Amino acid sequence: MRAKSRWFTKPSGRNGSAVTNMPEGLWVKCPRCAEIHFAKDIERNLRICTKCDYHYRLHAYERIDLTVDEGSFVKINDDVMSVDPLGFPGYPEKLARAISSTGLTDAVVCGEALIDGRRCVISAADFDFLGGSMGSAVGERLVRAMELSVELRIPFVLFTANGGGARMFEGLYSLMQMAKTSAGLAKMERAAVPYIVVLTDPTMAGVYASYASLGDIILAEPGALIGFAGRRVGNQDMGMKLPDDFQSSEFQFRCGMVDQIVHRRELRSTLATLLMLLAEEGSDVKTSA
Amino acid sequence: MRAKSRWFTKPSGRNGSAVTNMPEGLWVKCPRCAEIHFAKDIERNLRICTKCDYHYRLHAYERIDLTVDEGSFVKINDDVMSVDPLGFPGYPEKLARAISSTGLTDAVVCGEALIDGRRCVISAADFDFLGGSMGSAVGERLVRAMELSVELRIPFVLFTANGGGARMFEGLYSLMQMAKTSAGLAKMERAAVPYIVVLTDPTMAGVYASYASLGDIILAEPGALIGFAGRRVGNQDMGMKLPDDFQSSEFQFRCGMVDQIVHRRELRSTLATLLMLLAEEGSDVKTSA
Amino acid sequence: MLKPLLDFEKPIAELDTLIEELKRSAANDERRKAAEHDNVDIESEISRVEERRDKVMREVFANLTPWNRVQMARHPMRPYTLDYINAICTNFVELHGDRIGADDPAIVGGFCQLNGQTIMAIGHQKGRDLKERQHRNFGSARPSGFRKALRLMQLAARFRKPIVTFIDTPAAEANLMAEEEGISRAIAYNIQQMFHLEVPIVVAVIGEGGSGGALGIAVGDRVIMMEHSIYSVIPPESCAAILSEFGRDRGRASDAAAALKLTAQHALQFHIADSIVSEPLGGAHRDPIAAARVLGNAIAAELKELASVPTPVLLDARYKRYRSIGSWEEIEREALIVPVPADHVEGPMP
Amino acid sequence: MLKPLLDFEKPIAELDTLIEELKRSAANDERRKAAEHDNVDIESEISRVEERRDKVMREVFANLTPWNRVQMARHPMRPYTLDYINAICTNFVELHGDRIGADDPAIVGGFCQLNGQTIMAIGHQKGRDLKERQHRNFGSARPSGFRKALRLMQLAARFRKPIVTFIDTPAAEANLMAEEEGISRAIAYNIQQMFHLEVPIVVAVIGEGGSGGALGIAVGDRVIMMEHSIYSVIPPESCAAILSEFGRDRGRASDAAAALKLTAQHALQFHIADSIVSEPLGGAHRDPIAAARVLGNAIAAELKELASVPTPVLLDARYKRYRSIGSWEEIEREALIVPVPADHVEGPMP
Ligand SMILES: [Zn+2]
Ligand SMILES: [Zn+2]
Repeated sequence: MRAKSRWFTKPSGRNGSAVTNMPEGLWVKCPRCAEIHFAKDIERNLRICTKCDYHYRLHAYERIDLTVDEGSFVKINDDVMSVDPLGFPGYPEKLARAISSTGLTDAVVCGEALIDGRRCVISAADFDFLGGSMGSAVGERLVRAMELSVELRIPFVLFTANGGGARMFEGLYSLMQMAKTSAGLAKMERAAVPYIVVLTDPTMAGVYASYASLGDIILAEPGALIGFAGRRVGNQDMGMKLPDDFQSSEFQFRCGMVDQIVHRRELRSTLATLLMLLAEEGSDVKTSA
Repeated sequence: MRAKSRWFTKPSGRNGSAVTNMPEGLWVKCPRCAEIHFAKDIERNLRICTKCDYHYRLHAYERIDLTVDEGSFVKINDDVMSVDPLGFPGYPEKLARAISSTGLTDAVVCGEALIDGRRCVISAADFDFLGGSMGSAVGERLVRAMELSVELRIPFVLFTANGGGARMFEGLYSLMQMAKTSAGLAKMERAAVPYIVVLTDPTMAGVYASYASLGDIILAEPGALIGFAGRRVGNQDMGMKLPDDFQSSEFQFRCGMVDQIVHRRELRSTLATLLMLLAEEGSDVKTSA
Repeated sequence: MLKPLLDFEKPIAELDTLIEELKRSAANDERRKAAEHDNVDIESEISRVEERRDKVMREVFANLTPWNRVQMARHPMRPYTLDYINAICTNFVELHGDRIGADDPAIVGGFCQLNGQTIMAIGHQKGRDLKERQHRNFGSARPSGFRKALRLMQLAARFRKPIVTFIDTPAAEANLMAEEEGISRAIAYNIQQMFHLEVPIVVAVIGEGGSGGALGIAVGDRVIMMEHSIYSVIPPESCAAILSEFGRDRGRASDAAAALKLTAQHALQFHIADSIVSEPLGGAHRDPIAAARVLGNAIAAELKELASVPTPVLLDARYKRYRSIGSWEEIEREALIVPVPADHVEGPMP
Repeated sequence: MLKPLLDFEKPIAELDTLIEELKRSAANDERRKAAEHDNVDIESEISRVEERRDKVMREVFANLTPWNRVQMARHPMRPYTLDYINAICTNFVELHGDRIGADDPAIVGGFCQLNGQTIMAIGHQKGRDLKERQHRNFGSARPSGFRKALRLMQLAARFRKPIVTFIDTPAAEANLMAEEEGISRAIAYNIQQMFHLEVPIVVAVIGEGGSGGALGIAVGDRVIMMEHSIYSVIPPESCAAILSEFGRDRGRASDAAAALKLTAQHALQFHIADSIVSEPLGGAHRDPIAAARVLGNAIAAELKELASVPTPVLLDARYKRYRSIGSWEEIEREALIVPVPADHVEGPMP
């Protein structure tokens, strides 16, 4: 098999995104409350169920569009591409499929942008790209983003949605991305440049056990799945009843791992306030968008 | 009332201590197992019950005698004396009584000494002096000891037995000794001079919530009472069953607050090993006693 | 709903009620006309009663006992940490969690702005109604509360934002779980680590400064106390219950309160507090907005002064400040006599 | 008691048994005489069988599959962390507790001496018998274990003592309590903070390097792997159970083990391990003392080399070491084609 398709589609979103995640068809059934809605209504409501407040997953570019000032996003690190270092059965095919179906070059999109006039480095993961899993390319992209944050002394805002954790097709290389990204964050910590994480559905395993847990400030969208090991693993090993909200944002908040659960509607303004509050003395000048 | 007595008795112990805590009479009844022993047998056994291993409380100088190389102890800070800053009812009388009954000038004794040939600053509290409680004089003595440790770059070894916590007769002054001693330990931390705590029976309240909890290494004698609030307070507030070993050394060990529970017989050699291990590179030369 | 009142507030409250009635009359056309008919001038009657009320208030508050101060510090209508933060600060973003296993509602904290400058505000939080009081554990922090506070303080220090803490707690939590999770260590570690924080710290005691539970977030470069706040090594009730001097009787808490010298005025005298913030006549709860304004200005003034201090000087001064607290004397061996203060000496001096 | 054996060890064990019997005969006068009578030379017979045994052993161990390596790494007779510490080090003083609420027996640590130099030794600890295995939670650390490890590492760094960690865990604990106490955060925070430790860190993978549970104490300046140790992002059983490529069948763990390239030899090839320590023929458990001696020398040699590196250089090198790990390529926009490696391309290249 040799993929012939080019995997970048024509930009159509505000910030050059490909709109891909709109539920197909006129109707959409809420996965939580089972209500049937007009797809357009959900779309207009920031992809939140108008009945039960369920937050649909967003694609990386949708996330960026919702967050940054219009036209301010400048993509970086997008040419860092995954390879198949282990010759892992099926990985090249999976990679090719993910690239052509999502229009992305890997599971995270990084860039520079303004949020309410304040500069930041931003990154968003896309669950549809191999579960948002972290391979070598993701690690390299994120560390470059961190290094840019340090160089420019502007905060790094990161949206997770890396349900897949470490990308096992890259074996030990993918495990080591936990150390690699954490190294980048140690550098940010020493440089005292803020790192804000927004945990979104789903964030698990090697990603949650590395950069997703290391935010100076950690926000979470309501009802997101966030945890270490898959629910089944937990159940199996414990032989005990799990709380209903096990591994949800609310569970993690209760356990002291999350600063605030923020409704999607408030997310942009909360981030803007935090960027304002964390601005360095004397540098708190808004850039006009 | 005006006390006329001088409160220092003629030194008689190895390091100039007054032997005061030997149970009166020929026989002694173990407070834990109720066994009747020859007082001499208990004395010979480092004040440990020969039947149930109960560790009797030691006076400050007994503790020092058991710990340091013979003749190596040089007392410091002994002239720092408590006053009655608040005019607290009964305090001057209590102080006078403590001084004359213990032969000590306040609840902690500090000095420089050798343990197995290695220099250290050492301090031991005496429960019989107002419950070993921490007033301004205790705070001042301890901070001077810490500052000496930093100046000489030699470890500070501290034995607690401050059951009384902060000395309430000195009001806010005594509370602030928690901050004062912790300030001294912050200085030691920055200077990277080791601070070894040995928790002995009893160690409670304001003492446990300040310098007693801040050891780089924390040892405890078996079966000591160690905790924050008095057992009655705990019971009252909770209306729940307390574990049998609540606020014991073993309880605190289980809760991760203690590095090792060390039998009195092993204490000196454990401290010697730790001083050897923690010696600074190039300075690990034993001083002959 | 009736507002909770202290005994010595009752005469004041009665006059308050009368004033309110008069004002209602003044606003009611019919009654107003009836009064005019009777040649009664409601406006001057109001002024007269208000003057009397203020006179009574001045008298009552000029003669508060230490125990009354304790009652004031614990007043159920007294403004709490979040009341002050909301009144003084803007853009407060509360941050939660100790990153270890819990979020303790008895301590709150977050970034916000004071006079346009970002600060980290942290404080004990009591609850107003029964439900919130239980939720906040009556302002008694658990180990996780102290750990959250330290996390936030270290975060602030890294980003070079000054820290303001609000002190208002009866004591730290002391139950089995608190002991298991190391309440003593949590407090001790906070106190120690606060000496390393490379930003100015201003401590405002707004209500109860309850022993170690207070001190766990109260090491600062400046300590401000509200006029009717207290700071004590032990609750007076417990002190009275322990000591034979007070008959081991909790009921004699007022005697213990006097002996403990726990008022803001004493703390100032002991050089443990740097300044006292005057409260509106009758206490902060009679005019929370005014109280907050004065406190806010006091904090801002201290922060402004501290901002220009170089970090090593700041940390050195913080060390020296606490290192020097205490009252003791150094006595030559030869002069060793029991140090009994003059007013406790019986009989003539030699 | 029969020692536990892997399948491929059985032919070796049979010969071992034969050798032992022969040796017993040699030591038994009667049997010895009987053998002499039959013109059998027991000594040469022993040598002959030993040679055969060693030949079989060499053959078996020259042909270990990746799955066999996994089995070796998990071998129930394999030396564990405390076995190595006791064999390599002197004056070990174990230190306990996370100062937060627990002491996790699945991670051990303490100061000790290696070649007369004080080090901080830390490692996962499995249990030998059923009771100890449960006590040690099979070497699966809880959050408190990672927090204890970090406390000890920071203590060592303050006193400028180098750190040696021993890696041997199937994975971190993943049950409800671990999740409640923030297992993810504990691992992540350890990894991040290890980049700040201003002393040399040598990591020795002695058995199972099980994903995040291993990495939580495995950021180092040098990574040494024992010959039969493994290091993997996921247990091969779980990998097989998840992927359709392996029929979602845990039974095909050996295929997954091969695909994951999890052996020490692969880690060396990927530049994730720096060196491999040879084990005695047949594995470390056949001669634990010899295995420990070689490992101890390897660690000491690395420590000696690192001792002369100035701290900023050390930390910078540590950063660069991990920052550079990964296999990816940077592609010009124009050249964007799916990066399929040569051996997966079907049909002729264009
Ligand atoms: Zn819904
Ligand atoms: Zn006994």
